[in-house]
Amino acid sequence: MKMKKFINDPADLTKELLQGYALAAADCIDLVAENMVVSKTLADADRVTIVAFGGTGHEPAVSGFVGDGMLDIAVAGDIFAAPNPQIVFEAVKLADKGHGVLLLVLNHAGDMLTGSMTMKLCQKAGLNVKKVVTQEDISNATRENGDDRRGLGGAVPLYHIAAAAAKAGKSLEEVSGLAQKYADSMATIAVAARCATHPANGAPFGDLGDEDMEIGMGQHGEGGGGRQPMKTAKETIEIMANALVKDIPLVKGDKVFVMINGSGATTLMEQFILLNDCVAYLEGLGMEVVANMAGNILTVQEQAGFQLNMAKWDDEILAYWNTPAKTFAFNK
Amino acid sequence: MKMKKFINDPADLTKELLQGYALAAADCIDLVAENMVVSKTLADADRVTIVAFGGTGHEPAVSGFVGDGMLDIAVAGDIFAAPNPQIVFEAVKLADKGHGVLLLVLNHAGDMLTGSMTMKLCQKAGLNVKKVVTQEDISNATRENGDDRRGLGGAVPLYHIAAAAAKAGKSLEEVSGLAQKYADSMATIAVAARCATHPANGAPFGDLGDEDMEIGMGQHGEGGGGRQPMKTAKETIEIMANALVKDIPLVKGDKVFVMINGSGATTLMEQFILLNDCVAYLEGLGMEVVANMAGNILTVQEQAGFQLNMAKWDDEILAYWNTPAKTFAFNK
Amino acid sequence: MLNIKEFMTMIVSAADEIIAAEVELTDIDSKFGDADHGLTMKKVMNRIKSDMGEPNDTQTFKAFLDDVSMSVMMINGGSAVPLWSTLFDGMSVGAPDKTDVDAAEFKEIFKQGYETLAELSKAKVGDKTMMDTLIPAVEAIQNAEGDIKEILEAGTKGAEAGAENSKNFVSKFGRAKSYKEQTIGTPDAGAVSMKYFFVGLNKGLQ
Amino acid sequence: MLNIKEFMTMIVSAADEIIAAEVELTDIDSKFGDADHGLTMKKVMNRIKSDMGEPNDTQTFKAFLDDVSMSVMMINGGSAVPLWSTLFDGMSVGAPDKTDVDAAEFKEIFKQGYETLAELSKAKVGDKTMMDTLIPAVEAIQNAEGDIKEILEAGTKGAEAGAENSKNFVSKFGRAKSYKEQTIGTPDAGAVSMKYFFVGLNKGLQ
Ligand SMILES: Nc1ncnc2c1ncn2[C@@H]1O[C@H](COP(=O)(O)OP(=O)(O)O)[C@@H](O)[C@H]1O
Ligand SMILES: Nc1ncnc2c1ncn2[C@@H]1O[C@H](COP(=O)(O)OP(=O)(O)O)[C@@H](O)[C@H]1O
Ligand SMILES: [Mg+2]
Ligand SMILES: [Mg+2]
Ligand SMILES: [Mg+2]
Ligand SMILES: [Mg+2]
Repeated sequence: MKMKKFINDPADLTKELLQGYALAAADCIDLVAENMVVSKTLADADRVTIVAFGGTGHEPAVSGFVGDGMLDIAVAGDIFAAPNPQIVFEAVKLADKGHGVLLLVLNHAGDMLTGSMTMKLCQKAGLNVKKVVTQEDISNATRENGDDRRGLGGAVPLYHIAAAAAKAGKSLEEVSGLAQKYADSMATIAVAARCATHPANGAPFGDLGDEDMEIGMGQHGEGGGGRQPMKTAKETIEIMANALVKDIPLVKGDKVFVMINGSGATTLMEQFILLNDCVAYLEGLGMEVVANMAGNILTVQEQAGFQLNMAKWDDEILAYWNTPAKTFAFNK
Repeated sequence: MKMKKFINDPADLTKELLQGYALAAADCIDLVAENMVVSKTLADADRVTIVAFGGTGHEPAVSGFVGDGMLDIAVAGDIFAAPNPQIVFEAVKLADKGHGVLLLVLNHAGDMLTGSMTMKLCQKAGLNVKKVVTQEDISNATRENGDDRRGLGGAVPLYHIAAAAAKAGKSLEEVSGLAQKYADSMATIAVAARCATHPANGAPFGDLGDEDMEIGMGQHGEGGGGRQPMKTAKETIEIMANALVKDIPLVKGDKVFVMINGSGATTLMEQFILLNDCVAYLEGLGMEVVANMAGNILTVQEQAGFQLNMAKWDDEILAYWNTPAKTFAFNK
Repeated sequence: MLNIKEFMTMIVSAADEIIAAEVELTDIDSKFGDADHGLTMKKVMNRIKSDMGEPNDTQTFKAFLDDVSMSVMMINGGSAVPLWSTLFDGMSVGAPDKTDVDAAEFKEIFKQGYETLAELSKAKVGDKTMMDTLIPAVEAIQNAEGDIKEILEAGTKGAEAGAENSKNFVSKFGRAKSYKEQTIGTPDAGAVSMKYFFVGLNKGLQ
Repeated sequence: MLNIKEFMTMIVSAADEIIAAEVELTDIDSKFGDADHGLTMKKVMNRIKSDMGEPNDTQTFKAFLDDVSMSVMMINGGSAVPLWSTLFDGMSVGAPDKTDVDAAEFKEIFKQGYETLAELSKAKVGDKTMMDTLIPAVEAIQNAEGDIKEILEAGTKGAEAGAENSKNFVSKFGRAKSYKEQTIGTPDAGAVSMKYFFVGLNKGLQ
C-alpha cells in the first residue's frame, strides 16, 4: 500500500517543508542554517528572548509560532525527532540580546535529552539561560509525578504568554518564573480516533479499528490505555474535561482557558462543536471561560482526534494573552 | 462502522459548529439569527460591503473569513447545502451601508440557485447589489464554458482583495468590476487521495482505493476523471501547475499568486512541501511568485488532498492583498 | 372536483412518500453528488408537513401553495430548496383563489408550476435533473382526459417513465455533471424524488 | 593490543550491523513509540561512517572517539542522538591519547562511556532502555579476563542477554512508558540497537 501523502524523498521531508514554510511565512520569519526559524523581530529585540525546539511533522508547531509576540527562534529537528543540542545552543546564542534567554522544552525523552545537553553547552559558554519544561499530559501520571507527564499542545499558549511578559520588559527571572508557574498549573488530555502513519517510512502508529477511540493518546500514537467505543462530542468532552477539572483542580468561580487542538484529520467543524460543548460544560460548573483557542495547533500528521487543554487564569495572564501577536499560525 | 467524528445529533451540526465558532472568533464576529456571521466592523462601515454564503462542513470557509479586511457577512447554510435565499436577502439588507453590496457566489448548483433567487428578492426590494460568481475549476470545462466550472478555494483571496478595494473607498461598480475581472482570471485544480464521509449521514464520498489519487476532484467528492496512482509531491505539482499555467495562461515574466488549499487530512507539512515545489516550478518557467497562501482554507471534511489555485497578479492587486485583515482564518 | 382538504392530504402523502425514500435518494446522490439529497428532501418535506398542520378547508389553493413555497424557502438545503420553493410558488401562481378546483384548474396548477421552475432551472429533458421527471409528468397531465383521478394517474405514469429515462442521460446540471458519461446507468437523484412526489400525490388521492 | 585502525574497522562493522537492523528496530519502535528508531540509528551510523572515512592510523583513540561524538551531535534524531553522542563522548574521556590500547585501557573506554551516559540517561537495568543492554555489557567487559577478543566476546554475550531481558521489563523511560504493562513481551528498541552495536564490534574484531 502506498502512503497517501504528497511528499518527495522521505529523507528530505524536513528540509523541504521548512523551505515551503519560509515562503508561506516570509513576512514573519527567516530560515537560518537550514533548520533554525528566526523571527524578523529578533533583530531589534531589546528584551528577554524565547527559544523553543522540537521535531517536525507536527505542523504548524513549533515553527509556525515564531514571530512578533511569540517565539524568537524555533529550532526544528527532523520528523518527530528533536534537533541536536549543538544547533539549539547556537540558537540560544543568536537569540541572546543581553537580557538572557528562556528555553521552552516539551517533556519528551528526546527533547529532554537535547534540552539537558543544550543547557550544559550554554553554561560552559557562560550564557544566561533558563529552561522551563512543560509536562501536562494527565493520562499517565499524577500531578506529583510531573516528570512522567508528556508535554503536549499546552506549550503553545505559553509561548504567547511568556513572550508577552518578555515584551513588557520583565526580567529573565520573572519571565521564567511566570512560565514555570504556568507550565505547572495547566493540564492536557488527548484522544485519538484514527492513527497516522510515519511520513518517512510509512510505519503505522497503531490501529484503533473501526469503532474505537483512545483517550490518553500521546503525540506520536503512543497509547494511554483509554481505548473505548467512539462517543458523541458531548460525552467525550465530559470525560476529558472532568478529568482535567479534577487534576488542575478547577472550581466554581474560576477563570478558565480552554484549547481544542486538532490532531490533523479532525475537522474544524468538529473542533468548534467540541469547544461549544466544553464551554457549556464548564459554565455548567459555574466557571467562566475567559479565553479559548481552537484549530490544528500541534498536530500528529493525519491522526484524527484532539487534545483538550485547560488552565486556570488570572487577570495578569489574561492581560498578557490579549497583547498582539503576529505569526503564521497564531495572530492576536 | 461508526463514523469517526466527534459530533452530537447530526441534525444539529451547523447550529453547534456556528455556536462554537462564535466563541472561537468572538473578537471578530457576531452570530446573528442562528446562521448569519456578521463582522464586528460592519457597524461602523461607511463603504461598499461584501456578503458571501455557502454550505457548512468546509470550515474554516466561509464563516472563518468574516472580519476586518474580508467579508462583512457570511451566511451559512447547512452541511454542503446553500442557505435559503430569504436569509441571504436579509443579510444583504443588513450589510447595506448606502454604498451597495457585493454578493460573492461560488459556482455550485445550489449556491447559484440561491444566488439567483436572492438577486430577485433584492431587486424587488430595490437594493443596490451586484453579484459576482467565481468559476475556476479547470477540470471539467474550458475557459469559454465558464458556467461549467465549479467555484473552489480561489474565492478566498478574492474576499480579501474585494474587501481591500471596498475599504479603499471604491464604488460598487469598481469593486464588482475588479472582483469579476479577478474571478475570470484565476484558475484552480484539485486532487484527492482519500475521500471523506458526509458528517450528517455517514455516507462515503467515494473510494479511491489504497493506491490512487484523483486529479480534478470537486469539493464534495465529485470526481473529475483524473484517477491515477499516487505520485510524489513534485510530480503532482507539475501535472497540476502545468494545467493551470496553460489555462490562465501564464507566461515568463508574469507575477503570480499561488495557493495550496488543504482539503482536510493533508498535513500542513505536505502543503509546505507542495508550495515549495510549486514556487520552484513557476520560477523555473521564469515567473515571479509575488504572494502565496497555504493552509486548510476551504476543506472537505477529512478528505486528503488539496486544491492548487493560481492567478496572474498586477501591482494593484498586490497592493490590495498587502492591506491588513483580521479574521479567524486569515490575518494580514 | 378536488377540495383543498383533499389536496392537503395528497401533499402529506407525497411528503411521506419522499421521506420514506430518504436512503435511496442519498445513495444515488452519494454516487455522483454530495450524498445529501435524501436528507435535504426529508428536511423539506418535514417542514412542509409541520408548517401546514392537519389537512383542513380554511385556505384557498393559491394561499396554501404560497405558504408551502415559503415553508420550503426557510430551509437551508442546497439546490433542492430554491427549486422546490419555486415549483410551489409557480403552482400557487397557477392556482385559483378558492377552496376547490376542477380538472382544468388542476392542470393549470401544474402547468404554471413547471413554467416558473423552468425559468430558474434552465434544464431540459435529457439533462439528468428533476426536470426529466417533471416535464413528462406535466405533459401527461396536460394531455390527459377525464377526471382529476385519471389526470393524476397519467401524470404519475409520466413521472415514473421520466425518472426511469433519467438513467440513460449524461448529467448536464448540478454536482453530477463533472462525471459526464459515468453517470449513464444511474438515475438522477432529483428525478427520483420528483417521481415519488407524483406517486405520493396519486396515493393520497385514492 | 588493539590499534586504532582495527578499532575503526570495528566501528564500521558495528555501524553496518545496526544499519542492517533498520526495519527490525523501527518495527519495535512502532509498537510503543514513534516508529523511527531504525531510521534514526541508520542516520547516526551513516554519519559516523561518512565522517570518519576509511579506517587509518593517523588519529588517537581519544581524538577519534571525540570526533565520533561530535558527528553524532550534528544529527537531528530524537533521543538516540544525545544518548549516543554522550556515550561516545564518555568513551573518548576514558580513552588514551594514543593509537593503540591494551586490555585494561580497552575496558576503561567502556567504563567511562557508560558512566558519562548514565548521568544523562538516569535509567537503570529494568527500566526498558538501551541501558538494559549497555550495563550488563559493560559489567561483563569489566569482569572479563584475557585478551581484548575474549573481553569483547564476554561484553557481547552480556549485551545479548541484556537485550533479551529487556522483554521482561515495564517501560520507565521514553515514549513507550505510557504503555506500562503492555510493553512486557516486546524488547526495547534502544536495547536492541545497543545489542547490535556490540555484536558488530565483535564481528569487526574477527
Ligand atoms: N439547474 C437545475 N435544474 C433542475 N434540477 C437541478 C438543477 N441543479 C440541480 N438540480 C437537481 O438537484 C439535485 C440535487 O439536489 P441536492 O442533492 O438536494 O442538492 P445539492 O446538489 O446542493 O446537494 C440533482 O439530482 C438535480 O436533480
Ligand atoms: N533516558 C533514557 N535513557 C536511556 N535510553 C533512553 C532514554 N530515553 C529514551 N531512551 C532510548 O531511546 C529509544 C528510542 O529512541 P528513538 O526512537 O531513536 O528516539 P525517540 O523516542 O525520540 O523517537 C528507547 O527505546 C530507549 O532505549
Ligand atoms: Mg522520534
Ligand atoms: Mg448538498
Ligand atoms: Mg446533494
Ligand atoms: Mg522513536
